[in-house]
Amino acid sequence: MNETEQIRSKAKELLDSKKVDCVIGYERATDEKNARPMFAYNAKDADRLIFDQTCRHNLVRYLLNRKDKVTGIVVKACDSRAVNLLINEHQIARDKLFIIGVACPGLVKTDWNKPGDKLRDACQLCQQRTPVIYDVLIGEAKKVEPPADAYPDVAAMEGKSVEEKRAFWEKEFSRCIRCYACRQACPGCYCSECFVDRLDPLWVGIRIAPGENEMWNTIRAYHLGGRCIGCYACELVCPVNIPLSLLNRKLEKEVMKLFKFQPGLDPETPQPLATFQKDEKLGVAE
Amino acid sequence: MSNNKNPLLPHLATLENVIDLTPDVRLFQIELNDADFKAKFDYKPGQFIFVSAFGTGESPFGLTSVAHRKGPIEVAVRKVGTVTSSMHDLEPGAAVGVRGPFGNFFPMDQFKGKNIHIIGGGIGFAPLRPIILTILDHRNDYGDLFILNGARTPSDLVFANEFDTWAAAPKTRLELTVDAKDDNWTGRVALIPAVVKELQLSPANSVAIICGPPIMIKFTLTELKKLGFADEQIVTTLEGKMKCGLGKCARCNVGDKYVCKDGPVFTFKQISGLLEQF
Amino acid sequence: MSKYISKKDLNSWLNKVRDNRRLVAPTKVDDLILFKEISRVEDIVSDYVNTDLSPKEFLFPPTEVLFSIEKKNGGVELTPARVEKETVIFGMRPCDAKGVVALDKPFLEDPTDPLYKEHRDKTALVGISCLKACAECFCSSMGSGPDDPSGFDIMLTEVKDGYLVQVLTEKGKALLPDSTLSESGEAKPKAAEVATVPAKDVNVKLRQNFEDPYWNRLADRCIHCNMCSYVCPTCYCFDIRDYPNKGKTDRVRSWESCQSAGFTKIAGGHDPRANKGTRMRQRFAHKLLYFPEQFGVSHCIGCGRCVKSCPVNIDIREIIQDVQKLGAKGE
Amino acid sequence: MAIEFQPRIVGFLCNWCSYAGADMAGTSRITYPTNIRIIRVPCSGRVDPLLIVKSFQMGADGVLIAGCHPGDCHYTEGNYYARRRFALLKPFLDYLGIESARFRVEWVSASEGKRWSQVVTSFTNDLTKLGPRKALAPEATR
Repeated sequence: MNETEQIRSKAKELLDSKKVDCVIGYERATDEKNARPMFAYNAKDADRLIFDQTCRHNLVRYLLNRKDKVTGIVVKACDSRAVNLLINEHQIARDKLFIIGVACPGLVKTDWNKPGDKLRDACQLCQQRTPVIYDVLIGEAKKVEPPADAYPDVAAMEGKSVEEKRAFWEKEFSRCIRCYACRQACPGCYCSECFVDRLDPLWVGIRIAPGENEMWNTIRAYHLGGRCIGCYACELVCPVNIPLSLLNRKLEKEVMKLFKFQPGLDPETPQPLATFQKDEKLGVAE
Repeated sequence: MSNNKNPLLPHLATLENVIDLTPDVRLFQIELNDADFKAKFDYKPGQFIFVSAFGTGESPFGLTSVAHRKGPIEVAVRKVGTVTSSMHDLEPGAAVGVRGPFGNFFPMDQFKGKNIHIIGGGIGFAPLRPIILTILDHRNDYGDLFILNGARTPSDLVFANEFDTWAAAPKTRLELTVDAKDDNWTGRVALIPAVVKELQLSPANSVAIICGPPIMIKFTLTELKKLGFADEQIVTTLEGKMKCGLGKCARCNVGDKYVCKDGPVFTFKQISGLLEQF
Repeated sequence: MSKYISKKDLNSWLNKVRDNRRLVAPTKVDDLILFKEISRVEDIVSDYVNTDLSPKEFLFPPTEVLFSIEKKNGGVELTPARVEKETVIFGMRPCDAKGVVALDKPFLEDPTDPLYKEHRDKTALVGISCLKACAECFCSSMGSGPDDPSGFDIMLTEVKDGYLVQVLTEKGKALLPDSTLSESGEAKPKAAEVATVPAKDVNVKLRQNFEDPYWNRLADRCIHCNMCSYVCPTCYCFDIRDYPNKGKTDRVRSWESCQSAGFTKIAGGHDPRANKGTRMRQRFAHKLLYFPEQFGVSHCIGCGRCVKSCPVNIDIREIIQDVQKLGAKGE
Repeated sequence: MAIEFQPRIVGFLCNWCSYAGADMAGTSRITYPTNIRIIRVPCSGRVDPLLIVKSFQMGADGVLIAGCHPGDCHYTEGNYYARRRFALLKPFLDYLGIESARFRVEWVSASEGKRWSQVVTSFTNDLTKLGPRKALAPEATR
């Protein structure tokens, strides 16, 4: 039985036994080639559930709208780290979840109506294809030996001169139309009032202009420092293809270097910026 | 409708006077600078204007004065957001912007000869004051006038300085109520819907005009219906997030009606026909 | 016989336009095709079905100063913004021309928005008819068509090494006088095959089933970013706020979307449309019911951009079909 | 005479140590460059990255954060959190094209008036060498 059949039968079992109120998974999109999120409330819906290498959305974000209901959810390896993040931050309760973990075959770089077969850059660098938290595991991932350099793109960026960096980010951020899809797709972005919605003080105005765009993209990335679990949902939804993972992965690399911490591995370890050691040497004001 | 060629460009005006009505509500008296626009500037009870606090933005406020008294334009502003806070910092003599008048208005002609019940909650009472002033200035055109003004605390009752004149007016009855009293309050302590029920207002040849927080409108409506008021006998003025006042920015619609153009005054017959909740 | 212009003459005409006007045309930006101001005519792409974003930003910019406020000798002086440059938008598809016609309705209706009107008067729309359609196009079901010239000042139709030319307005004639055109007996090529999405009385059905739980189910999936309204050629909701700008203050108008959280929140916190399902319904009710009934023109032009860019595939074609089935017996 | 470039520095000083230190520099007549605009904050831990990035966006050439030495914090742990926060922010700003030399964190106690003036002087000199920072133009580019 392949992943799709196993997910369908598990979902029907959960829905028929009323163990969960609904199962969040993937179904075929209207371009007949890619996958899209779906909510199955009964066995009939569950027949539309699928799983393949175009199931790129991080569904964990939807759990934030269903905090009081028991929900079944299909998670890949990176998505499962988001579950740990939200449990660690007391946003969702473990007992309200039935997690259907799927060993991830690696996702393809796909576009609307143009499915690809080449693995996404993220998945090529991914070191961990098995979910870190689940109630049932479907499929079993082959061992992945970590690539020599986990951050080639970040290193390339760090090597640039100040002017080159300035010019690069100015060009990228000037395309931003501030639709905030990156915020809406991210499991870690759930503030009741985002700093861009604050009017008093007006941190970021409503102008869709370079100054405001730079403020938005910089602070959004920084607010995920030590929290971003690397699912690339933000980069995936950006309509103007801003390389947001280049920002997140720089912070990810620095957090690993400074605090030896990878977000989302378990729900107990406190995040780096939420704790400290009295006599640690971090190269600040020494 | 606004009669200058650029509908989003405000008319310059000067803040003549600022009167504190309650700890967080101020009455702003505004005079338009341009003489002939001022002469042509006519408005009816229920209409609203956009006031600009230059440097912060502009917001819609119900007009609380009446045109026929030829006095300054008056709006009562509660300090809740950025624009209202900037307005509260303004001193008399400051320059402000005015756009409008916008929206439809209370059908005063249809009210003629009828008993009028005015029920206002908190700052919601401000857009109803023009009805009172119009009735008092043309007393014989209208039947009995019943005014119920409610607020959270006694110091939150707006236009307290005019209660005596209203109470003393012919065929006029003024009732006040608060949610919570303070030490020297001797009057009624009850929610507005409860007062409406207690006073058994009669729907005969009557109209009821309600304005206030949506929750108050909802429960007062049920009480009035129980007393026999028909939907077309109940009138209210709705609030919506507005940015233009011209039906252009598509933000204040309730179903297929724009609060700024098709309202803000609606009878409940119209509201029950609306597609969406307000 | 119809008017004709060779590719060579067209290029020299475009160079002339670029010299004394702002020329905007589709060009490649990384792997996107966007309308951009053109400095070199060679950068204009020709092998594209449609651009990723619509030309709306050149008539109703994402951010625009309405007027500036200056404190002067005790008083305040307001200086409305003006549109200086003439612009030619080249390479538009017929559906985007319908988009501009729909955008004209709210802004040019009395009282006219003068800034939009100036953009409109000073911009010429030059389109190219569609010989190829993408899978998401459904313009012919929404009152437009792959070779429908209405809304353009000039429309070109590609033939062997040149274009058939239809000059439709005075503005078009002034831009491209007949003298520069020649005659051609070339037959008009067959327009693109476009998928159809039957949308008859979708507004009536929507009104009848307004409280149907369909919208809440649909909103489950939606992540409520503002993308559909920003890529849509006809969405026109906006926000207005003041900004300090070197001693003066600018009153700025920016795009806003009915999907953003605080869109209808009023002072004091009341928000009539806080529920996600109602926000979802507002988008499609405005597109398929309110606007057509208010302005008599479809507010969806079938360009398929929201279908392509929605991260969770909220597909307006699927919704039009679902809405028509709402309330059907045995559903 | 070409106007010599004067860097604009925004300084966030913690009220208990650094602000008192700067005060002491004043009372003991120790001079230091006036390029710094001092903003008093309760603790270095109060300084939100938003404040720093906003300062750069509004045209600051350099941002200085001064707080109590680790262990002296009036709120016992404010500067510990701040230390981690800025340790992560510094390389990130550099990555975005804001040279890390433009963002300095110093621990200055209430008695180190002299040291405070040296910090400001050296920071001003570094920034003068670095030259002005081209903040992105706020108005629309479309």
